[in-house]
Amino acid sequence: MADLSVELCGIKLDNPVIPASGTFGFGAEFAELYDINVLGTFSFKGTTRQPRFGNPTPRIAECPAGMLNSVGLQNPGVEHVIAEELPRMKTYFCKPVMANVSGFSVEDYAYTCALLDAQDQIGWIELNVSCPNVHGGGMSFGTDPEAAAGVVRAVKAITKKPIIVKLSPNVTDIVAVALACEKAGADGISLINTLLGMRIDLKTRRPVLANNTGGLSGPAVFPVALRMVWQVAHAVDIPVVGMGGVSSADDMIEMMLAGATAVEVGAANLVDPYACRDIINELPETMRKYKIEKLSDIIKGANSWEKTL
Amino acid sequence: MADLSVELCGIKLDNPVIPASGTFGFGAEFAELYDINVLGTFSFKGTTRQPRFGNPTPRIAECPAGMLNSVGLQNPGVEHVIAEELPRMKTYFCKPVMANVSGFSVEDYAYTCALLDAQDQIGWIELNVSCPNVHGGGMSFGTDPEAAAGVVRAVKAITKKPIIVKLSPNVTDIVAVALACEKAGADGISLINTLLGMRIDLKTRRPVLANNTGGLSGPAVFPVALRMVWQVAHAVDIPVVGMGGVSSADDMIEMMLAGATAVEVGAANLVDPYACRDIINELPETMRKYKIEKLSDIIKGANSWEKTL
Amino acid sequence: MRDITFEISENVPLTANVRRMRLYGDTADITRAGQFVNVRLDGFYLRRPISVCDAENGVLTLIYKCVGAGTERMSRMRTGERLNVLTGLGNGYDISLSGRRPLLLGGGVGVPPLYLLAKKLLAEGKDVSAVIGFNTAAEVFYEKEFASLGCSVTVTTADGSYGTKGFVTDALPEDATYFYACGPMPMLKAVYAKTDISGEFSLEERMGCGFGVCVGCTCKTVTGGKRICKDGPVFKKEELEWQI
Amino acid sequence: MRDITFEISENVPLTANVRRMRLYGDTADITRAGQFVNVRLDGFYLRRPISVCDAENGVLTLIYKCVGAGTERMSRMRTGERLNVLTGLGNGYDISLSGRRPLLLGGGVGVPPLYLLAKKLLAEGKDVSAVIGFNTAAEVFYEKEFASLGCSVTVTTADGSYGTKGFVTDALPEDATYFYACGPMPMLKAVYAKTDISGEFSLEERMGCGFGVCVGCTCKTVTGGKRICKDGPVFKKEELEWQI
Repeated sequence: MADLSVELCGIKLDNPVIPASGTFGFGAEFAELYDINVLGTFSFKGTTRQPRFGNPTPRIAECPAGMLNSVGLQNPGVEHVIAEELPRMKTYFCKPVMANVSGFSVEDYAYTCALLDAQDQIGWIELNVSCPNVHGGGMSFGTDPEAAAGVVRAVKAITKKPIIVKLSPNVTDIVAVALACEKAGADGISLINTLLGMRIDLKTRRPVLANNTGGLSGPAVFPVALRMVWQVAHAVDIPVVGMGGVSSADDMIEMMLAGATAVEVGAANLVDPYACRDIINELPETMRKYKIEKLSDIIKGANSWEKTL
Repeated sequence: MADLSVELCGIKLDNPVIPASGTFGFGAEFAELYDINVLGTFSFKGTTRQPRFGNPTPRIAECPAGMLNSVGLQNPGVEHVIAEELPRMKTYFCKPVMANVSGFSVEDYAYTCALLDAQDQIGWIELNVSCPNVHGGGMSFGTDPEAAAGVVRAVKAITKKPIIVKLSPNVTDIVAVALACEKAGADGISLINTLLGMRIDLKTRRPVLANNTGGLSGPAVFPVALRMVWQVAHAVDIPVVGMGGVSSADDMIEMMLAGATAVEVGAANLVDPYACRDIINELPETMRKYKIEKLSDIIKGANSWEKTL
Repeated sequence: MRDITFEISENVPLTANVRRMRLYGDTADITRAGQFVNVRLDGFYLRRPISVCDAENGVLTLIYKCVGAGTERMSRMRTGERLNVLTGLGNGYDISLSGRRPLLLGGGVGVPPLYLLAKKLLAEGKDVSAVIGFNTAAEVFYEKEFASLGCSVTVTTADGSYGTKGFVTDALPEDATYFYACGPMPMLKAVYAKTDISGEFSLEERMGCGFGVCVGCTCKTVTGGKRICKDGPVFKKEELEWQI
Repeated sequence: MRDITFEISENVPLTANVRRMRLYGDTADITRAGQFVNVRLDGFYLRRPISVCDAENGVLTLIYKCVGAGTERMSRMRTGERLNVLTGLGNGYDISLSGRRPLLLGGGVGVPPLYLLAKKLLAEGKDVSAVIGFNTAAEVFYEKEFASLGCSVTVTTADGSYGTKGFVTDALPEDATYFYACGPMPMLKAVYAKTDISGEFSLEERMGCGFGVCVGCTCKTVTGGKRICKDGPVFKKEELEWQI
């Protein structure tokens, strides 16, 4: 009998499949389709101190093997999430959930995290220092090791739950950012957020997105994500949550071989609402195929070639 | 009658279609298939001071809507290129060609460029400061504005031909690198080189590439390339050559609307040897479709949305 | 919402670039006019949302315009091929508010969802009028189909080449009790401005998922941001605060 | 090289995961045994190189092993479907050097290209022996086909479940004048080590283009780096300097 369980920052997951923030809402729409308690957990919609309408529309663009989004952290704000969403979530999800938090200042992050840290339902806080679609915030924290570390230090000082920092791939040296976060006390690293991209409408001669640029996700980014997971997992001593274009049980295993302790599934949920359920169902047979008995055995299991030049 | 011509650094191109370095060899294999004088020009195989065998194999991996390569600048060396390849090229290509140059030190670049600058067949020198597949060179110059500028200054000091600097997308701030190159005297910027990526073989549990990582190209990278072309073209006053996943006449026009004066086509040549010829043949009808009379009119022709939030 | 694979039974042109596709499959999830399906197409990552023109007895009718590579691909599909869709998406029109003389206002490919709506309103014994607008005579479709349902149909063309010259707002009947509108934004805003009765608008936007989780298609309403795919696509006139 | 679209006339299993595909189309560019075609498959970016098993009178025969998603996709294609290939790729074997008693050495899916080679050598009146090796009885294919051409065929299986127990190098005939080998690298290296006659090896590598421009499939030879897809896939024993 295949063992799919993994441990993420001291909390056991029945399996490593985690729907990614921004592609799963607060879970209600998916709970209408299947029992989402089959998931390892899920990372809920990125939450900020104040409610946000987000960016103007259009916010979505088609790409080869992927999509762009420029939602811009639309969310009801942390008070509403605690007052409305979390109690409702109790009715359909009984596992520890991952809270995804964004902000525009260190104080924002600290304020929002402090409130969420007090919620029993929440198992981990995923600190999003990498949203590419908001100005004067989000990604700017994630592209500078010191700025990222500053957010982590402030949040760690006032929280007890494991803090997982979600990194931006739009950097020259992602390892430097990851190491700075680890040094600042981060309990885990998740990556990658979206790659900054753009499309232009040939008829209107305008960017497809009203925000001009947006974040690229989907299978197109998988090789870049895998490379960064590999680099970071071989540099830090804290667990790494891999994400970026994962769409199948094979992709999950490839991410874990690269160094991921758990794997988030993002865009795939949008084009196939059953994607995560199906991946979980496929994992045992896929494990048999690759002679894996215990999924946790393969974390960082890929051996590099010696550089022979 | 549609006008496809553009001017790149003072040299007129019949059309903006340029096969990218590393996907077209020195043109001979394609000249057997069609008259490559229909091209605007082409950028020949990246050339270094010394001959190079390149990286160990496997060097190629399949990806969603793209591929990874870790060829590692295999080339016969600049002396051989001048003694053998350029004279042979005269027999099948009669337009100014673009010489792509790489190196491992400022001296390497200067030495190789000086020799090529003396060749009448060569119209432009494309300075590759962004190869992701060689160690202690290539990309390291392209990820630091000052290092890139240093190469450009050294090369400009001893050459007369237009110098186009090919930039790496694996950076936090590509505009800073582009501006540094412009300030150092670059006559043009070409981008993007490949995105650093990786794949792992689930059966062998090793990276597919013997170099472990490689460069991602193909349609998957198009939105990232387009975004960077847009950012750089709106920041510098020298011409920008756009590339990254371009596979159709529509893609060409999208790149030009973003700010490209000419467009390089890379991976598409590998899966369809007639790709560039077909794009050139499709351009007039595509221009009609989008009401374009003169292709050069649409360079940087896309209007951004005002940021309303 | 359900994930269902239909079989194409018809895919024919109605005008130069508007086509009708009929499909066999389970249509049970389509409970209201104005709902849509989200279509999966080979070679494209995102699904394409298409409004439901008709759905009954296991036959789904979609009318779509070839505007890009996706719908272009769809137009080349043949009878017998399979099409995977997420079906039963969106809220749809509320026929309980129609009053005795509901007015259907459609522009271009905004016309199709009004066809199923007309059927449902007529089944309730309502006195239904439809005003459907197009750019020019060559683009007109479904006038006969609406008429044969038993609606009174007025066609407008912007260039006057067929029916009343002008826009649907130039042919509004006097005595309508409630309107249901679907079409391009300029038309909807004109309807918003020129009607003193209440009614409902079906809105469009580029969508990621089509079922409410990516919040890609948010629009402003008097009660804050709403998801066009899940809270809409139909919104009551009173919910919208458009600057005219 | 030419870009040609073939029509599939057969796609049948020979063993559990080895299949034979036959296609109608112009085979004129395949002038030598040991050449290959590069196959375009829906949903995959890179083409898949497949060695030519036979090519004559407009019928192309490919024998391929389902090793990944691409060949998996290929295995599901049906008679009548079209397949776009770049044909006539690679140098192929040089039959002029065979001498009177050429020896064909094939391992697994390295066996197919030797079939066309056998035909060409027999047509030259040569006395052809083939030793073809497999892991186990269930994986053996084409023994009968080689025999009916008129070769003397020896089959080896690693587990001894069929034919001679061991590898092709355990069944080398005494009096061969020249060898032509195709198979996995360990087999080729064993042949390299255990033969004192001259011969040719067909090499494999992951390829980008298949026609020599991406230099993705370079191998070391005594005269420097060579492109397996364009300068090969066939190399003379003397060109290779393998450490044994």
